[in-house]
Amino acid sequence: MPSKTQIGYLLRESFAGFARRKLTTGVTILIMGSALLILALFTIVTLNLGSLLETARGGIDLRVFLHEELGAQREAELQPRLVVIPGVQSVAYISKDMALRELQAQLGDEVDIMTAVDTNPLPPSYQVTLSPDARTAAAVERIEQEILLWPEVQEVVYAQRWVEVLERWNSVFRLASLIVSLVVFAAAVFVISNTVKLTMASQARLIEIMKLVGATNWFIRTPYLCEGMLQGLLAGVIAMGILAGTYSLLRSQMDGLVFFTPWQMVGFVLLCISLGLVGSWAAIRKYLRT
Amino acid sequence: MPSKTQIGYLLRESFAGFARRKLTTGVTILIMGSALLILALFTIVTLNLGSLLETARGGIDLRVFLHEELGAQREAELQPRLVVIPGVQSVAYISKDMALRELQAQLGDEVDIMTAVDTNPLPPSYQVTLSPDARTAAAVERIEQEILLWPEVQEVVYAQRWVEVLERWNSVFRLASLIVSLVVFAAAVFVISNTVKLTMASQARLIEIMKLVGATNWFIRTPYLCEGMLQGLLAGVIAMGILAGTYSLLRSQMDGLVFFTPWQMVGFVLLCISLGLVGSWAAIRKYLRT
Amino acid sequence: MKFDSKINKGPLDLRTVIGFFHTHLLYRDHAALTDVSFTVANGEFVCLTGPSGAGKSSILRLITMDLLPTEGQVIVRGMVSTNMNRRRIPLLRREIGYVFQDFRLLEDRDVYQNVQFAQVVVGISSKQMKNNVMRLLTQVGLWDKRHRLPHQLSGGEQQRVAIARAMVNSPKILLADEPTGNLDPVVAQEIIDLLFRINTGGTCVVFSTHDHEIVKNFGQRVIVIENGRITSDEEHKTAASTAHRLADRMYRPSAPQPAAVRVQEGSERA
Amino acid sequence: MKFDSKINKGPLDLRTVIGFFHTHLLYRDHAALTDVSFTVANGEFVCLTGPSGAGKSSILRLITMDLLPTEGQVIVRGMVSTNMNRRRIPLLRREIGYVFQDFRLLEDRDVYQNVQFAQVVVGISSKQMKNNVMRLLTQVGLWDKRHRLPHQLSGGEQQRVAIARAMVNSPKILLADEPTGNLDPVVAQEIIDLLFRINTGGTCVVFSTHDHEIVKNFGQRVIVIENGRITSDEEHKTAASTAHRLADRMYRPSAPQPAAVRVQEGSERA
Ligand SMILES: Nc1ncnc2c1ncn2[C@@H]1O[C@H](COP(=O)(O)OP(=O)(O)OP(=O)(O)O)[C@@H](O)[C@H]1O
Ligand SMILES: Nc1ncnc2c1ncn2[C@@H]1O[C@H](COP(=O)(O)OP(=O)(O)OP(=O)(O)O)[C@@H](O)[C@H]1O
Ligand SMILES: [Mg+2]
Ligand SMILES: [Mg+2]
Repeated sequence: MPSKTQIGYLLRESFAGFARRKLTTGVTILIMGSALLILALFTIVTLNLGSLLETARGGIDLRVFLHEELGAQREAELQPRLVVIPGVQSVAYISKDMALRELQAQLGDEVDIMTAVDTNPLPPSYQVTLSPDARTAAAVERIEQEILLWPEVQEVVYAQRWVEVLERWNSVFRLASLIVSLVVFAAAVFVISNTVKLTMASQARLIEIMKLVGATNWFIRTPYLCEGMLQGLLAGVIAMGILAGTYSLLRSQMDGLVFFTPWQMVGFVLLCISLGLVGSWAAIRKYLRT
Repeated sequence: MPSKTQIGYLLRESFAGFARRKLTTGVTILIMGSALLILALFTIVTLNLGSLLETARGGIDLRVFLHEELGAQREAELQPRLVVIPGVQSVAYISKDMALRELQAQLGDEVDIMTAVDTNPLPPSYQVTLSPDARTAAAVERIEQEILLWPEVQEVVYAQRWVEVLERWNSVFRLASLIVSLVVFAAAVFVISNTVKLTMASQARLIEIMKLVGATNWFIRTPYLCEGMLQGLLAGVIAMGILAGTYSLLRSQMDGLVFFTPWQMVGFVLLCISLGLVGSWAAIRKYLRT
Repeated sequence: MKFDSKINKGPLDLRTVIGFFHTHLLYRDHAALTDVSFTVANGEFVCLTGPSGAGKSSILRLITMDLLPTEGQVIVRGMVSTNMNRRRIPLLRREIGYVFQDFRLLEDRDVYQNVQFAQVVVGISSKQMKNNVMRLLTQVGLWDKRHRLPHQLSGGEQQRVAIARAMVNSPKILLADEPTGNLDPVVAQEIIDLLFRINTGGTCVVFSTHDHEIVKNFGQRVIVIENGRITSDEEHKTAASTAHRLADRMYRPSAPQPAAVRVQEGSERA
Repeated sequence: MKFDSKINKGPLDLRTVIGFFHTHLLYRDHAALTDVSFTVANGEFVCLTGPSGAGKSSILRLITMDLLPTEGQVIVRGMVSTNMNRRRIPLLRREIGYVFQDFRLLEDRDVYQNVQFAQVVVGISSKQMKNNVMRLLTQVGLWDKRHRLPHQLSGGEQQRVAIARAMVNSPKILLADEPTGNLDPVVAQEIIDLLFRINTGGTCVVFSTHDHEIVKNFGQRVIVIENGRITSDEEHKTAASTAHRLADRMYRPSAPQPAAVRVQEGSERA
C-alpha cells in the first residue's frame, strides 16, 4: 500500500524525465506520433480499400451476348435458366434497339448513328447481376464457363482483369499494412525505450541508491513505466488528433470515406499507451536484474 | 598533432559505444536505415514519376473535329494554319472513312458496323501533336481556345482532365517527397543523436574527468562524432543496399525504371554520414558548453 | 556451497541483531573475508577497524545483504542469508541506516531531498518527514545549506548529509563506514557524539574506521580486522559507559535551532 | 569586476608557480574565499589545512582554473586568471596532477586504464606509458590489482589509484586533496612519503587536509584556512628539511617489483 507521500513522489518522478529532457521527450513523442500516424493511416486506407472493393464488386456484371437468329421465344427462355445459376442475383434483357441506343449515348451528340445505320449490327444480350458472395474473380469465372457452353450464347463479357487487379492490390496492401505496422510498432517501442533509457542512464545512481535504502522494485520501476506510458498516450493522442482533423476536412469532399469509430479511437490510444509501457519495460529490465 | 597512442585511443573509443550497446546501436542503424530507405524510395518515385509524366505528355494530342460540309479543299487549307500555331509540332488528317475504321476497331469483331451503316455519321478531323514544351494543361487550353474560334471547327477534344490530374499528382508528390524528406532527416538525426546521447550520458563522468586531466575539446569530441558518422554510414549502406537489390530484381519486369547513378549513390551515403555527424554533434554540444 | 544451510547450530541469543557464522567472502578469486564470526547484540556499539583493504566495508555490505557470503552464514534481524526471500531485502534495509564510505548522494537533488528521500521510500507521512529532516540537518549543522546540491558542498559537508540520511529513519541498526574520514577533528567529534547518542536511544551502531587510534579512546567494543580475518575482538565496557556519559555531556545543544534558522533564511532571501 | 585586470602590481618572482592575489570566490551568494593571498615558489611543499568547509578544495579548484575567482587574480605557471585564453586551460592542466577528494575514477575502466588515461590525453608514447603506469602502481601497492574496476576496490585502494593517476605525468604541480582521508596510518605515511619524494624531484606539492595535527609534525609550510580566510601561514624550514631526509630514508624500496609481480599474476591465472 503506497502512502500519500509515496504517491506524490511517484507522480512527480513520472514527470521529472519530461521536465529535464524537454527536447528529447518532445521529439520522441513527435516521432512516435508520426509512426503511429503512419500506422493509423495504413489501417484507414486498408479499411477504405476494403469498402471500395465491396462497392466495386457491385459493378461486376456479366454481359451475355446472344446469337442473332434465336428469335424472341428462345431468347426469353434463357432468362429463367440464367436466374437459377448459383450466384446470379438478377437478369435484365437488352434488345438490339437498346444496344444501339447505348452506342449512341457513348458516341455523343455530334454523331447520329441511329439514322445512319441501315440494319442494326448489335446483338441482343442479357445483363447478369451477381449476388455479393459471388463477386470474386473465381466465382465469375465459374459462371462464365457454365454459360458459354450454351449454344444460344455467342460471347460473355465482364471486367475480369479489373477485379483481379483490385483483388491483388487489396491483398498486397493488406500485407504491406501488416509489415508497416510491425516495423512501426518496433520503431515506436524502440524510440520510447531509448528515451526512457536516457532518463535511467542519468539516474543509474539514483536507482542503485534507492535499492540500498530499501525501495522495492515496484517503487523504483513505477515512475519509468509511467513516463513511457505518458509518452505513448501523448503520441497516440497527437496521431489520432491529426488524423481526425484531416478526416473532418476531407469528409465533405470525398464521399463514403470510412473512419474509425469512437471505440476504435479509444482502442488505438490504449494501444499506444501499451506500446509506451512495453518500451519503458524494455528499458528498465536491465536495471532491475539483480 | 595527435600521437599514435592517441589515435589508437580515439579509434577504440569510437567503437566502444557500439560494443557496449550492441542492441541499441543495431536498432538505431536499422531505424535510421529504414528512414533513409523511405527517403531514397521517395526520391526514386519522384524521379520515375517525372519521367513517366514526360512520356505521358507525349499522348496529349488534340483532336480537332471539323464540320461535315466543308469539302476537301477547305479541309486541306486548315493544315498549314494549324501547323503554324505556336506549340504545334505536327498535324495529321483523319477522314470520315478512317474514323469509321477506328470505331470498328473499338467495337470488336462481333459487330460489323462498316456494312451496317448507310451513310457514315462520323465527322472528319485533324490529329494535332504538340511540341514537348507545350504539353502542359495551360498551353493545351490556350491552343484549344484559339482553334475553337475558327468557323470550320465543330469541336476540339483532348485528354485535358488526365493531364491535369497527372500534373497535380506530380506536384503533390514532389511536395510530399520534400516533407517526408525533412521529417526523415529530422528523425534520423534525432535517433542517432539520442543513441550518442546514451553513450555520453553513461560517460558524463568520463568527459568531466577528461577535462580536468587536460584533454582538449577536440580530443573529447572525436570519438562521439566518429560513432555518429559510423552509424550514419552503416544505415546509408543498408538502405542503399536494399534499394539496389530490389531494383535489380524489378528491372527485368518493369521497363524504363530510373535508378540512381553510382555517383548519386555515393552522394546519398555521404549524406547519411553527415546526418550522423549532425546527430552526434547535437548530442555533444551540451557537454562541451563550458 | 559446502556448508549446511543451518550452520548456526546453537540457540540464537534473542538479543542478537547481527550474527556472522564462519563467513567467507570471495570476490571472484579474491578472498575478502575468511572465516569471520561475531555477533552484535541489540543496542551495542561496535567499532570495526583495520588497515585499508582489510574487509571492513565488505562486512557492512554483508549486513545489508547487498552481498551474500560465499560460505557460512549471516543473520541480520532474523533474516538468514542462506535461506531467505529476496523480496524481503528491501524491508530489512529500511531498518538499517548506512553511511556509505563514498557518500552516495543523489547528485541531482538538494540536501533536503537527499535526506527526505530515504523516508519517502519507506512511506512516512509528509509532516513527520519534514520534522525529521529538519532535526537531523540541524544536528549535522547543514540546515541552512539544505537547498544546495551535493556538488555545491565541501567533502565534509557531503559526508554529513550522508550521515543525516542514514539516521533519518531512526534505524534499528546504523552502519557507519568511515563517517569521519573527511571531517576535521571538531566536527568529527560531534558526529561521533551523535552516533553515541543514537546508540543510547537503543540503536545498534557499527562504526568502521581505518584509524585504530581514534577508536581506542572510545572504550567501546573494538573488532580489528586484518587481511580479511578478525584478529582481535575486545570489549572495554567500563570505559565505554564513561565515554557514553562524557559524550552526552559534551554534546552541544547549541546547534542552531530550526526556528531561528528559518528566520535567517527569510532574511537571506530578502 | 571591481579590480583592475593587472592587480599584481609588484614584479612577479620568477620562482613563483602559484600566486593568489586578493582572491575572492563567491558561489552564487555564498562567499567561499575572502581576500586570499599567498604565493607558492617552485619546488615548495605546502600544507593547506582547516576545518570542513573552510575552502581548501576551492583553492585547489582555482589553481586548476576549474573555477575562476570572482574578484582578484590567480596566476599559475604564468597563466593569469583575469586575462587568458580558455583554449590554453587543457595545456595548464597537463602540468598539474590532481588527487581529487572524491577520487573521480573512471568507473568503467580498470585500475591500469585509469592511470594510463591521464597519459593518453597528453599523448605520451605507448612504451613510456607502460613503464610509468607500472612504476606508480607498484609504488602505491596496487600493481597486482591493476585489472580491477574501481568498484572492486576498497575505499583506500581507490584513493591510491587516484594518487597514482595524479602523479603519472610527472606534473610540475601536484594538488592532493585529502589524499589520506581513507587510508590507515601505515599506508597514509607511505603516501605522504611518496609526496615528499616527488617534491624532492622538484615538483611543487600542495597537500590539503582537514587534520591540523598530522601536518604540524611535517615541519613544512602550513597555510591554515578558516571560513574562507587565511588565518596563518607559517614556514618551518629547518624542521622541513629534517622531515624530508627522514622521509627519504624511511621510504621502503621493498615494494613488490613489477617483474616479481608479473610471475605472481601468471600463477594466479593458472
Ligand atoms: N567488488 C569487488 N571485487 C573484487 N575485489 C573486491 C571488491 N570489493 C572489494 N574488493 C577487495 O576486497 C578487499 C576488502 O575490501 P573492503 O572494501 O572491504 O576493504 P576496507 O576494509 O573497507 O578498506 P578501506 O579502508 O580501504 O575502505 C580489498 O582488498 C578489495 O580490493
Ligand atoms: N559549487 C558550490 N556552490 C555553492 N557553495 C559551494 C560550492 N562548492 C563549495 N561550496 C561551499 O564553499 C565552502 C568551501 O568549500 P570547500 O569545498 O572549498 O571546503 P573544504 O575546505 O574543501 O572542506 P572539506 O574539508 O569538508 O572538504 C563550503 O561551505 C561549501 O559549502
Ligand atoms: Mg572501505
Ligand atoms: Mg574539500
